[in-house]
Amino acid sequence: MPVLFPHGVVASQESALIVQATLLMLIVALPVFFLLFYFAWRYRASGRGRHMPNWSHSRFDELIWWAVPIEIILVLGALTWTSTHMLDPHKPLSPAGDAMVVQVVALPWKWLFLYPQYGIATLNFVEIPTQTPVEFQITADAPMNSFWVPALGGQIYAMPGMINPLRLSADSPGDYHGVSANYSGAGFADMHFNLRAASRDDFDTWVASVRKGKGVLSAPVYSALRVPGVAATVAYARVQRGLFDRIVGQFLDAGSPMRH
Amino acid sequence: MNFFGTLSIDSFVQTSAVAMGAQVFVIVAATGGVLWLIFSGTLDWLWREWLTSLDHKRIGVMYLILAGIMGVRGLADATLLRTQQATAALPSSGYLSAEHFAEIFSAHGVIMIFFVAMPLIFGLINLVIPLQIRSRDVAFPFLNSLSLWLTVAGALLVNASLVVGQFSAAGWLPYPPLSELAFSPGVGVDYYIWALQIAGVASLISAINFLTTIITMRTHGMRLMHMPMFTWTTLGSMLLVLFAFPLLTVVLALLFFDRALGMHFFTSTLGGNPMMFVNLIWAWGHPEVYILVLPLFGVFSEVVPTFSHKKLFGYTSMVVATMAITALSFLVWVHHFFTMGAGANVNAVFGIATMAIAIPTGVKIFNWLFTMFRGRIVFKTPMLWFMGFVSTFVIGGMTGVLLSIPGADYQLHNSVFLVAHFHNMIIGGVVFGFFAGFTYWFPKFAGFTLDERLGKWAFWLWVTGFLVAFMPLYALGLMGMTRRLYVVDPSWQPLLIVAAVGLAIILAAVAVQIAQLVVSVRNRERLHAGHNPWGSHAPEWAPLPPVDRTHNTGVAMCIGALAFLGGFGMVWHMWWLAILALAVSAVLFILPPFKHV
Amino acid sequence: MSTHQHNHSLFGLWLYILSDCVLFAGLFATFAVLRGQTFGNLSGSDLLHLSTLLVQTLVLLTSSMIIGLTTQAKSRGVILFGLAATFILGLVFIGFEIQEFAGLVAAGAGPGHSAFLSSFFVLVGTHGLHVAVGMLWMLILGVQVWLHGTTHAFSRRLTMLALFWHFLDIVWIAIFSIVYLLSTTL
Amino acid sequence: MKKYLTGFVFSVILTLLAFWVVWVHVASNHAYLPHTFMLWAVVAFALVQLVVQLYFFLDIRPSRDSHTMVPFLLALFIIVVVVGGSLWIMQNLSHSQTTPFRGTPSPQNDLY
Repeated sequence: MPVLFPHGVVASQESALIVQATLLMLIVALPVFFLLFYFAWRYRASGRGRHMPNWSHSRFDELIWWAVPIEIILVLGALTWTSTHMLDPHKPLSPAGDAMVVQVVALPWKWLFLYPQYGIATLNFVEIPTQTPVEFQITADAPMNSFWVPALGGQIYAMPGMINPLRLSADSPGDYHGVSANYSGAGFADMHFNLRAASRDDFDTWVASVRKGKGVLSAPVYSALRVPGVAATVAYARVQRGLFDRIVGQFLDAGSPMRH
Repeated sequence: MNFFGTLSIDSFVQTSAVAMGAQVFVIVAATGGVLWLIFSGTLDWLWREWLTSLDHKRIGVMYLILAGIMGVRGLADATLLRTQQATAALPSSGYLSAEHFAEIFSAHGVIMIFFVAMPLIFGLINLVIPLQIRSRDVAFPFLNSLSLWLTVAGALLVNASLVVGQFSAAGWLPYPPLSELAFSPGVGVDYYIWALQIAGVASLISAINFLTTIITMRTHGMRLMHMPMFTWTTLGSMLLVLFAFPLLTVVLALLFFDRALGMHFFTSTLGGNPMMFVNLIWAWGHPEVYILVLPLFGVFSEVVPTFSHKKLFGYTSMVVATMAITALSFLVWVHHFFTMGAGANVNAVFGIATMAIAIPTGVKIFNWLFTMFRGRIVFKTPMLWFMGFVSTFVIGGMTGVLLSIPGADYQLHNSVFLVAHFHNMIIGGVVFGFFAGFTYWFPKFAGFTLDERLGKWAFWLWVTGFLVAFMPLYALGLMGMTRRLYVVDPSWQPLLIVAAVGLAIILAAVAVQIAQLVVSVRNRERLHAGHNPWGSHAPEWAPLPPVDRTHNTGVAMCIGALAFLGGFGMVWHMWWLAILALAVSAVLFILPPFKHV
Repeated sequence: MSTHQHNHSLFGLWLYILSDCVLFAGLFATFAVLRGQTFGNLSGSDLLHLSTLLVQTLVLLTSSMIIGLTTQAKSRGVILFGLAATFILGLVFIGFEIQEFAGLVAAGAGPGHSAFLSSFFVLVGTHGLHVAVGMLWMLILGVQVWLHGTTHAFSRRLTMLALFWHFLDIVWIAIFSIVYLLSTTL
Repeated sequence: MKKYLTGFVFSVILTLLAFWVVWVHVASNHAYLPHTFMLWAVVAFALVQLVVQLYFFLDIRPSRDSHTMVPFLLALFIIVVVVGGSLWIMQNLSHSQTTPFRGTPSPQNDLY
């Protein structure tokens, strides 16, 4: 259960939130269960419970069950407000701004990862260093998808013409399952990838080995990727300059004042 | 300009064996049914007594029959989905193709919401509301019949897609750009649009009808604060229909303009904004959930006092809670797309608003519990359904609150945890509530009660089946399984097999319910019930003066048939057919006032 | 028909109109979101022709007043005259709109050319369609009063039509202000 | 009779005022009247005219029966929520997601 037993700081906070909220709700839910079955047993027709057919309102009692849920929701609401701001996927994990950037493109039906700081790219798998905040900049050249690595933290939608940032970080080395969570057509079920978190040294070695490779992500290669279909994993040693910007920009209006 | 639009002989060709089977089944069942009607001589009786009837009770029954038939279709779809997922653990890919699987899950959702759940509540409302407020009929009997037949037309369009062309494969709410022409070039999404557009208009007309009925036709002396709870919750639900369905109409129309007229509302090109679709459709979609569940809350407020032999506890609180839910349900729609990337303020505000709905809902539950307190509870099946409802609904409510916390939702959204949650609410709330109401009010209309023993069997099977089918999905969601997968990871297979067994138990429950109906009808002498078998004090149980027969008209059914043809014309771009159907319907609609000025 | 029926229909229509307001709200929201997405084609300020718009607005406003006055009239002749006048003004209004739309399409600025144009055509067009339906209703009522004179049922229907027509004028206030006049602030 | 004429006269005046403001603005080549002033003026005139027509043409006034007023107020509430909510949400969505090349020329795609 990667959601409840996570491997990343964001996912850990999210799972703690799930547990906290569940415990809070049990304050109301358990009495409901208890009262339901207790009353059902106690006041069954053949039972000995008192019968008061016309007892139909009590201002005091009603006040209690308006007040108790209101208070719990107030607490949950406060928890929601703070946790939503804390877990805002757009918020940098570390204030220094030293995050590693991975640009993600959801394609029909594959995931393309570009590493602008290293000039390399990968298809259908991604590698990141552990203990490092990573900023995924997510877009799509396809119908809406959702980028989700349950072990590291919550998802965000991948949409054409938008860059949706998602900040994650991995605690320990390992292979984590990543998927698209939003249905995007026939090949959707195949739209998953492996995220490998490696120690800084292993990661650097990996980058160097990719750079030694031959594959180049040029415009024609990218065009071929846009054709709907499933693909294997590929590593590209070089990437055509400005590719990501143009992938996003193709959907935007150059002259429109709405563009930010 | 082609006479048949985009329709050609190829449109009838289905690609897979399962799809072909469905096609043949629909054709055989439809022709068989029609032939049987003609040759058994029942057609005339059916036409006179039922199809043309404007009597709210008969219209109610016909809604329930429609829901029953479509329910079988929806369950068949569910069976295909569950068996596919249980068998398609990689490297096996099951027996359904990805496209076909997508069509089935789309159809399952659409059918269950629009053509099962909605007709179920409209059926109950039709049967009970006029009796509860003790009026002769609804305010506009003709429009009532029209609503029914438009709903039927929508349902037929969905089924027509089994025979000609295919249904939408973009989910029950077809998010663009996937649902745009570029990615869904077939007619599937168009079938979806027109089936819902027609059924949506029907719902809107019904809402106007019942609101007018409840507001202006209550019996002398029944003030608002004297209305039975079912009438109150229906009032809330119909207000939601009135104000939410226009948004569905808008969003579907805009999607159709994109697809058919090359406009750019939700395309990703030329400035269209797919997120606006998501925003607008959920502004309808969230109230829709409460449209479905509110009337059933009303049912429980009738059932619990009756079987506890006690007055409903906290009537005023109940009314306040109902109206609070009605208003709040319009303030929460963003929780369906927290993960689309809005800022923390937007997400937090809508998350907190969502949780706030738990307050009036919780109050309702406590009021029901304290109606049981110091009562004399008799556990007839309607009361059992109530027990089942509270037990399951509380679980669903808790998972719902979890999903409404954006931080948690990032991890739960679009997983099968979400699927488990909404089935939890719809089955535990709407379906169980309907069964409670159906069993409770059945003797009022049939003159005899339903068989208790089989009813209890059905209840236990349903509850067990529900738990076995959906609890595993909560766990699978936490394991990272997303919804709508036609092939699955092998590690998920054991729990998916359990879920499939759960569905089998539910199917057994449905079989028992059908048997219950048959057995009860056969034993109706023994099950004969007086005019008030449960000893209820609610107004609908008091004997009514005999109603003078309302006059019949086939016009509504004709307009329904024309709506089907018009929708079919729209789907296949046979514009002449659509225009003709609209024009003839307009004439049919306009003419009657000329007759009795 | 009893006064009871009167209340039903009028109340039912009132509910329908309120529901229709929400429909327009959806279209306005869409327009507001998409109005900057012009993609090099015409923008809102290009569509603003103050004099035509003013004439169009005053025509619809006048027609709204006339139909209101018509509901107060008793004689068949006056009612027929009122209906005819409203109808003609509605026709003039629709005429302006068709002329505008046709001009835009001819100039290569049809509804398929940008998200802004899509939302403009559909919002304004939906209002125009409502006006057309109102005119059809007027035509029907005109025939009825011509054939049967003023009955109780007729005056109920006339009141309902007037209510509908006033509603269309109110929607138009929002359209000329938001869609047209405010386009200069973009 | 009188209420229609009063409503009409008021509406005409309000319409003319709104047009006049815009006309001054446009004719002066956007020199006269600042944008924001014009925006609020047009909105204000529209709102007042809305109230005028509701009052004089549709007879919507606080003293009306609750059957008419309650659904009306509910509709008003929902319109505000749907339009306001949609604008807030959509604005927020496009602001919190960045798009590249601020100010750079059009990426006319030489990509494919």
